[in-house]
Amino acid sequence: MFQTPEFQDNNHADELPVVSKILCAIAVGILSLGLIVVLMVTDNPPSSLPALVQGQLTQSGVQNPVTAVLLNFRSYDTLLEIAVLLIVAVAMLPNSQDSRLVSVVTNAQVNPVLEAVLRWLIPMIIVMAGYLLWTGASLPGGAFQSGALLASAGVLVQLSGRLQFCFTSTIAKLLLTIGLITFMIVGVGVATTTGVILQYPTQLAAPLILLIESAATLSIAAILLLLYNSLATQTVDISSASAKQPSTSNKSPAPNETLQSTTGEPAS
Amino acid sequence: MDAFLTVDTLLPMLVGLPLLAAILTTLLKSYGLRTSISIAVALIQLVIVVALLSWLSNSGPSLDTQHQRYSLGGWGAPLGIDLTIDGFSALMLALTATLTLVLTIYSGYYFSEPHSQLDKTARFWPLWWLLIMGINGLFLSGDIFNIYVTLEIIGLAAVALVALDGSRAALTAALRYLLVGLLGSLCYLLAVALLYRTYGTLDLAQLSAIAEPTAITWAALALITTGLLLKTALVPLHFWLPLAHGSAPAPVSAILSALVVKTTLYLLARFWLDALEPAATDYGLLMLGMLGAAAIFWGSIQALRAKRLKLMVAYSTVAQLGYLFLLFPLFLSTGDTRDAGLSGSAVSAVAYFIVAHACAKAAMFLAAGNIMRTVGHDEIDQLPGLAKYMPLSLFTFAIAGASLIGLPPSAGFISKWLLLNVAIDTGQWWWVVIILSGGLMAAMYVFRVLNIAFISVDEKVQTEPKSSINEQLTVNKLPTLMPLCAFLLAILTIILGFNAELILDLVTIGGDV
Amino acid sequence: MDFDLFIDSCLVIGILTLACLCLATKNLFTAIILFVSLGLLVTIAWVRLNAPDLAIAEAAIGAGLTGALLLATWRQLRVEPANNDADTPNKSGDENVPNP
Amino acid sequence: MTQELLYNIASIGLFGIGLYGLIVAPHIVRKILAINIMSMGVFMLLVASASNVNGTPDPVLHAMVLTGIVVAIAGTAMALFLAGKIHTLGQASDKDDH
Repeated sequence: MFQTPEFQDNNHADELPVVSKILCAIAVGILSLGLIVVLMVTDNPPSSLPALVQGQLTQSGVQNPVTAVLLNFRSYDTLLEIAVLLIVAVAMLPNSQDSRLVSVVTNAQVNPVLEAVLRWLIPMIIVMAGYLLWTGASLPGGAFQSGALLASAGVLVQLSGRLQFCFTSTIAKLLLTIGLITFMIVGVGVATTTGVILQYPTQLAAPLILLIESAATLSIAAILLLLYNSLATQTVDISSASAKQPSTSNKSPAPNETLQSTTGEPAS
Repeated sequence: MDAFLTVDTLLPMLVGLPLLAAILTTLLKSYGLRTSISIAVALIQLVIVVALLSWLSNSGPSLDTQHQRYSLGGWGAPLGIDLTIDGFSALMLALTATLTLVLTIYSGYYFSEPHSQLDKTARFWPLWWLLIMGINGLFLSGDIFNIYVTLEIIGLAAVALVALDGSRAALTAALRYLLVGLLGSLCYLLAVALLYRTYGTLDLAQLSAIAEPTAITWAALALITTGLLLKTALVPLHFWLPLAHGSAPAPVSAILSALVVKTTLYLLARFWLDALEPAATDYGLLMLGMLGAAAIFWGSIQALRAKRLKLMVAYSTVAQLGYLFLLFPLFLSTGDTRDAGLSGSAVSAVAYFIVAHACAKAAMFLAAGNIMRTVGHDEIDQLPGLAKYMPLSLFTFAIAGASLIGLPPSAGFISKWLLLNVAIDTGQWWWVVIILSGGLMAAMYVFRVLNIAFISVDEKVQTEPKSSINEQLTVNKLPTLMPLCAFLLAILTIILGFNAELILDLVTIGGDV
Repeated sequence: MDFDLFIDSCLVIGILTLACLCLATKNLFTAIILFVSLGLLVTIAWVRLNAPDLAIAEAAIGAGLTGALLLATWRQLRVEPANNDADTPNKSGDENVPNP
Repeated sequence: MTQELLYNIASIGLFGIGLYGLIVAPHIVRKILAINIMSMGVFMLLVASASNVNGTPDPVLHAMVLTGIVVAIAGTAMALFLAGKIHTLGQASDKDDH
């Protein structure tokens, strides 16, 4: 089921035999049918939580109930969720030592039409992202949507080939973690007045939530852009490295492999 | 400030502190600074946990529910998220803090070697602390959706740590681990959806109060079990574990085997024996026990056949996980605690087993890592006479092995003794047979390694006076603290063997509320 | 059968069909394009289900960025591993990978 | 036949299709697509349950799905990254691992 990852699309050798496919389909079908039947026979009693959220909405500092849940009632979940993004960002951080966040590619071959379109599109997306962030308090929108929009603007810029992003500088790392840093500082800071971590004072809730959201937007946008960046530039990375060295395995040697090559085979 | 600095505040600190360490180690560029911050944070974490434990044991079993909870944001259970603690989770937190400290010190040396790339350490420390944060968060969480998020944190951080090695084998193992982990969490999330749809709450305690044995609870429990069994790697869903644990860096293998697989086991126990207990049928409990028995045999056989040392230790984890699943059928017949949360003789025995196995297995993986670091490989057949050159690491391996087998006076002996007691008390003699034969098989695979490393030294040295191991040892001398860290964990299994009451008393706290 | 339910049924049938097609097509590129379209249909489903917050998020993250990530990977998988002697671009060679 | 039931069936359908694809499809990117389809199914169940409440939908469920979407893209990115890395390492390092 989860054997060696396969990269060939039309390789029939590694496909499951038809019999197992049919068996698998039957098993999955029975499972799904069972779940559907269970869902059909049990009714969906209205939960008391939505009413509770509505009741406390005035205390939360925002009018959009989803934002209230995300950044006030269940803000701990959101904090951990940004940490999930940070994990992937750290795992995919490129190896390069480039100290600049944005560098201009001078000899880029940019399609003039594309560039003209982007010149209009990018500012619009950025304004749109700011709007989503601002209205997230009362209308649909918020940090995640806004961050994703900003990231897609970054992806477009990168696609045009004029600018390159690199996330290894200290400034970039600050950008990746600013959401978590702000969240933590606010979360612990409010505890000095209210006594409970992450409990905002009611009068200050609105500006504090906006502060956290703005920082989170920056982090989310940076991390999502980093994810795209790492995936898109991986090929260039490896192929330029292997141009110098014929064996790619030397590029990132495990300690044991290096040892083996320097000290030779042990007693056999 | 008085209201701020209560004992309850220690609970969110256990999540916040590792997160702080993760942020700092991401931002800082200096290797030394990252390591010293990590060791400092690990120390503080241990102090916090000790403070928590002393508070819990002073309060005694009569601790009321209010004091075991911390409402983040001050909203309280159904609307907000609560952190909760009871004896079992406190024990798990203490185990996490102890292992974190030892493994952090070990990692400081493990990654400081000149041939390990600098960028690897830049990734290791943030990922390490995010993983610890996830583990602490999971043990503290009292909210089923929050548990999903912590599961994802643990899963993704563990995958990233396995992939750290960068070799194709490690990346392949990591990818498979990731796919399995994502499938497992999706099953869990589907169950959360079903439960919330029916009961309208996400809080574990409220759920356990209102859960009924209906079809939807059954379906949810089945989905949770499938998802978490995938992540716990119980036979027959263990296929991803040996390679993932076997190709990770040594401290990562240690924490994966010692703690990460236990987190999902802890959740299974929470759901089966506590939150969704009405839906847990005797038949289901028995089936989990039988899968556990199968795991003991299959894991041991594979460990016997393994060619690489780390792979052998990883298969031994598969086998030892089997013992933990004996909790379920044994709990079934103790009967006395069916509605008292996670406590009772079977739970105590299994909690003690988790601690004993975690220490022994971490010690074993560290010893194997030392051997691999020094000799350059870990093919078991090519380690003859190694004991002469790495006595401390082999001694560590032997003590940890003795604990896995269950020889007195190790913690492994006490844990098996406790399990046997429960099995005999409840009249389930067939589990006795399985526990004893599992110990026998563990003896076989542990002695196979020791035999090669210790006994055959004379013959080999006589025929080949110039041992190549000797040459390598002069090239790759280990920092003294690395084998010492492993040894410390092995000694811990013996110390725990003499102080079993400490742990057993702890588990009973807060169980019956 | 009222009009709302009719629209929902069409949407659901479309979503399920796209999901099947996405996993059944021979060509990987087509599969990715189908997946992005599936994301857009699901966005419409969120609107139908009164979840505008999710619709925005799904359009931006689920369909948009995931699509970009998938396409970036697809482009990369078409490039040969640096030292592969196979000359056909589609044979990215996994023949002698040991099955663990 | 209500709207909720319709979307419930669709969500379980998506989950099943994804699960089948995950098990059967050989190509790694297809497995990743299949996992994403499964998660879409789970999200749809959550949103469908949310819409049942007359008047305003349940914001807690919407927040959960939003969290889920972000976690899903994190997992997807990680899987694609690992797959790409394995691919680029290519056959060269096959000899090294046992």
